[in-house]
Amino acid sequence: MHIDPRKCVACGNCLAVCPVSAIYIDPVIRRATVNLDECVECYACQNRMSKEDLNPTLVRTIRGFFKLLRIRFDPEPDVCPTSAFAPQQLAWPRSIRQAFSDPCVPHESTGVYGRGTEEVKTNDVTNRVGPGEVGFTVEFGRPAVGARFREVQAVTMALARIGATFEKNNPVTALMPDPTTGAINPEVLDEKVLSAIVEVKTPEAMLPAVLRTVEEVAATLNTVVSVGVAVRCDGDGENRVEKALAGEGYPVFRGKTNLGLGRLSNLDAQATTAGAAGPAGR
Amino acid sequence: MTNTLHRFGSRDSLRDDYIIFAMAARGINDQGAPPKLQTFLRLALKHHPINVGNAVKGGIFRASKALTPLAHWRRREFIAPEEVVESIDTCTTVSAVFDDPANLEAFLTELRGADLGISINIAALTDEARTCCQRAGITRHSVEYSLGFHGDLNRLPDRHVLELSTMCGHGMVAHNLAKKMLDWVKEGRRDPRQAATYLAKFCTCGIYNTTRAIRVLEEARVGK
Amino acid sequence: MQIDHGKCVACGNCIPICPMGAIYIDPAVNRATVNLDECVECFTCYRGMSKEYLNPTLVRTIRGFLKYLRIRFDPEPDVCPTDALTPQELTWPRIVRQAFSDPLVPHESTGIHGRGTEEVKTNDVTGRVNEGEAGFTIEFGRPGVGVRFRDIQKMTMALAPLPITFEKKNPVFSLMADSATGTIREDLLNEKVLSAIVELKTKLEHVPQVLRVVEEVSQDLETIVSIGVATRCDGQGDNALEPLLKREGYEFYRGKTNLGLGRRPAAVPA
Amino acid sequence: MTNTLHRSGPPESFRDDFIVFIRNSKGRNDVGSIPKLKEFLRTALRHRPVTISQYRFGSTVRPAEHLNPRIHWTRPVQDLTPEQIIEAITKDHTVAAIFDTPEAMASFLREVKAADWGLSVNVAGLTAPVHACAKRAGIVRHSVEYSLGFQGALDRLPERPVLELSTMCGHSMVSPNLARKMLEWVREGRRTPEQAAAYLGRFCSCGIFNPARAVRLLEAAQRGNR
Repeated sequence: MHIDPRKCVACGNCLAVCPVSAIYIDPVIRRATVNLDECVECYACQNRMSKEDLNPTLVRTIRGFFKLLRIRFDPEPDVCPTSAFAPQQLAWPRSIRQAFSDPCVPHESTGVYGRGTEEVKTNDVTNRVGPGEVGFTVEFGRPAVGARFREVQAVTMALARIGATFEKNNPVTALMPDPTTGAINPEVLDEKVLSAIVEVKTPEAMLPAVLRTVEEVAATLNTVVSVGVAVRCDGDGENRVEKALAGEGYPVFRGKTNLGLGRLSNLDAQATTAGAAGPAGR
Repeated sequence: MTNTLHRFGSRDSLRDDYIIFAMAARGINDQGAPPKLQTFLRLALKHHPINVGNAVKGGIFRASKALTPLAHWRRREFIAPEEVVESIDTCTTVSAVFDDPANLEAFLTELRGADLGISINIAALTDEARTCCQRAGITRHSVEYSLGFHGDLNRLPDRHVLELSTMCGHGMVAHNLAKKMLDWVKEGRRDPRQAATYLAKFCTCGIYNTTRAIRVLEEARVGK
Repeated sequence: MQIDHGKCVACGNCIPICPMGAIYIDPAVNRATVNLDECVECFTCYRGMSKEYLNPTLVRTIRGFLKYLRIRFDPEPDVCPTDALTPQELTWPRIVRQAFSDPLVPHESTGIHGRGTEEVKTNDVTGRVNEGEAGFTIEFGRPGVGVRFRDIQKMTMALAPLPITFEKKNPVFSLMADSATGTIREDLLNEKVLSAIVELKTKLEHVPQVLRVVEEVSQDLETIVSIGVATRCDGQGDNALEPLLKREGYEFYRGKTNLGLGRRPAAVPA
Repeated sequence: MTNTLHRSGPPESFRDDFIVFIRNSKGRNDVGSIPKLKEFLRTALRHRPVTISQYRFGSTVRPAEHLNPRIHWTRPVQDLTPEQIIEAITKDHTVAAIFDTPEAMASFLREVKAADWGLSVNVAGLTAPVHACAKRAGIVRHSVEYSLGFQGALDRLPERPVLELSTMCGHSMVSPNLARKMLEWVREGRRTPEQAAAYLGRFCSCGIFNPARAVRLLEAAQRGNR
């Protein structure tokens, strides 16, 4: 993201709005400035701030006069008074930042739509995670820290070494030239994104090994990792994994519950069966 | 008073933070200590400390009891270090903060020669402190290691805030104030030196390291 | 601490100053108000803020007029414009809050300023911790969280059965109902303080055991615990504690080094 | 898009936070799903949700492109009515309804079960009450994804109340800095908790920010009960 210095009046409203704190008032030019190395192109500033179209010179003059008197305008906190955001055309590999950071943009750069896949949210329809299996979503960079792909790669390579298989229909997997090694395309390793989700599926027996691997590598990273564990429930709505996790001391009180109300309904039965059998790793 | 023991930060973020302090032991060698403490500080002042302090009266950055409204436009940053030295009238703890190990080492060499006979401690990276001692011909006597924070850690703020607020180990520099100053620097409302000065005024012992604070504020300004 | 509502102009400067976050503008009266249950009587607001003595009515009128225009005065952040902070007379048990929170108030039991004893800072003179021994400082509440004695008691009761000795000249020790079981006086359990330090000494071989107990109990506390471990160095400045802590998996690189320059005067026997 | 999975807080802080969302599966049941999504939200409105939303569109609080300067004096706490959100649905993105009591959620789930849209319905929230409410509605849960919380460089995260507020947009569009600024503004009496929750909610592009929980957290943090 760029901020047009001819429009910016240095009100500072956008500073608090930036999830990764990449905007600051440059003391030399006295304008809000984006640290492009840290910016993840999430567009929270551009898309979510409300905008006025005031005259920049007028606003600067008033602000300057107020400053002499040690007073400030007390504005709405989510407003850019002069519509100063000027999104730049993003080229590869920087375009990957927006794909992984702006939830309003599909993953066109990787050919995959959505930030992750449908995970367990449509498990009742896709049967991606079946009985005796565990699906993991290992997420990097959230909440509001950001992650570089170099850090993601540290975990994916470790997971590949213990034999976990990456979900094929996932944007991070799409960045791996050879998913069996977990190595990520070297061109993007320094790119920083707000969030990247790695998805793997394993037999239930591998649950402790995967968790231990993620934890060990996470401890060496300069970002935050959050782990989600998904399982299929039995006919009574119970599952063994919950007790196993609680026994290991994990806080399993919150999560996402799929109620099992979905079913296949598309008329094209051919495409349906192909889709249901196709996904889900391994 | 482990107010210098637990400063938050990575090894790298503590590279310019050396607190040296002198104190006497109650009932053992505290009689006649105030002049020795004054000597300690006067010697320190020859080696460019960035702050000197008296644990009961404060450091060079202090609150004012009666401001005029003009202070909002023009503010005195700190008092003369000699005032801190003069204010020592009891057996207290006095300290000097250095941002450069070379200055500390030079001070140590002189301190060893002065032979004050009261306890001297350095709160800093332990290996750096040890190196400085060795170069000054001193064998360290005891060490206390900081093993960091445990417990309900999600009550702590983020790294930058903690680095600023824990520089007063007494907790007099509020997380909220540190965060406010981080925001003000980001917004260009104050420069890092002014912000560091406001923070230092709340440290009652005068052990606040403004050099490190300025560095943290500058790093945080651009979102590093 | 209390705020004089006759003087306060609700400028809000004291709000971020409070290390406990216990000051807020009460919307009902539009004045800064101290949540006394969370206030630890550290006096940071009273002592740390610079003061002006402006006329409250005048300031309120100006602020009200500016607010109507959506304008605010942009003040120095550490100033109370009307000297509205008013300490209250503290009685037992609340006075314990100040004793443990305000570094400029001496603990009657220690005689030195601050919150603990001299730890190893005068170890070269007192010989409190010897080679082969480890001195622990287990601190609660800092940075910027605070602790109630109820939580401290959980730790002291878990530590008491171990092969350790609590430091007797320590302020928390003086508040124990029974040092053999580690219980603390009943009337203090709900008092909140900025920081309290439990000090104990043990043999080096018991260090891992003590650390394990401290970590386990810490998991259940609603506060922060910081651990310091001290030992005496040998003639080369080396010590056996450092490799031991490394073996236990601790990452540490900062600490307090006593240079050994202190002496006992000849007149005082060792 | 695990944007509802990892909210931060101890169990009791989720007592008023249940996100019920419905979505299709590409190539399996997406044909003709848009009327079902609208029906889902209209049904939800009968059970007093805190708010309703569509992903990538937002909820009843939304940013505006061309404000009039008067807005600084006269900003509404709600920009759109729920019905306007439902009318605006033109794509088959996930839609959600947020409830602040298990009872409201349970009565809604009963209707969801009866409606039988054939799309996937998930609830993000405390797993035990969700399990119980589903049972009461005659639903056996199909799968669960558990949130195991955060690991790694945890010293980069803000303190609890800020994190509780900012993680209510799982996409991290609600900056911790903004959450903290709003906490300060509430404590300084510059804005009410309701106004502050609305500012924060405008940044959540999926509209799953729970304003009721936000108001409660802001009020609790206002007095220093951390």
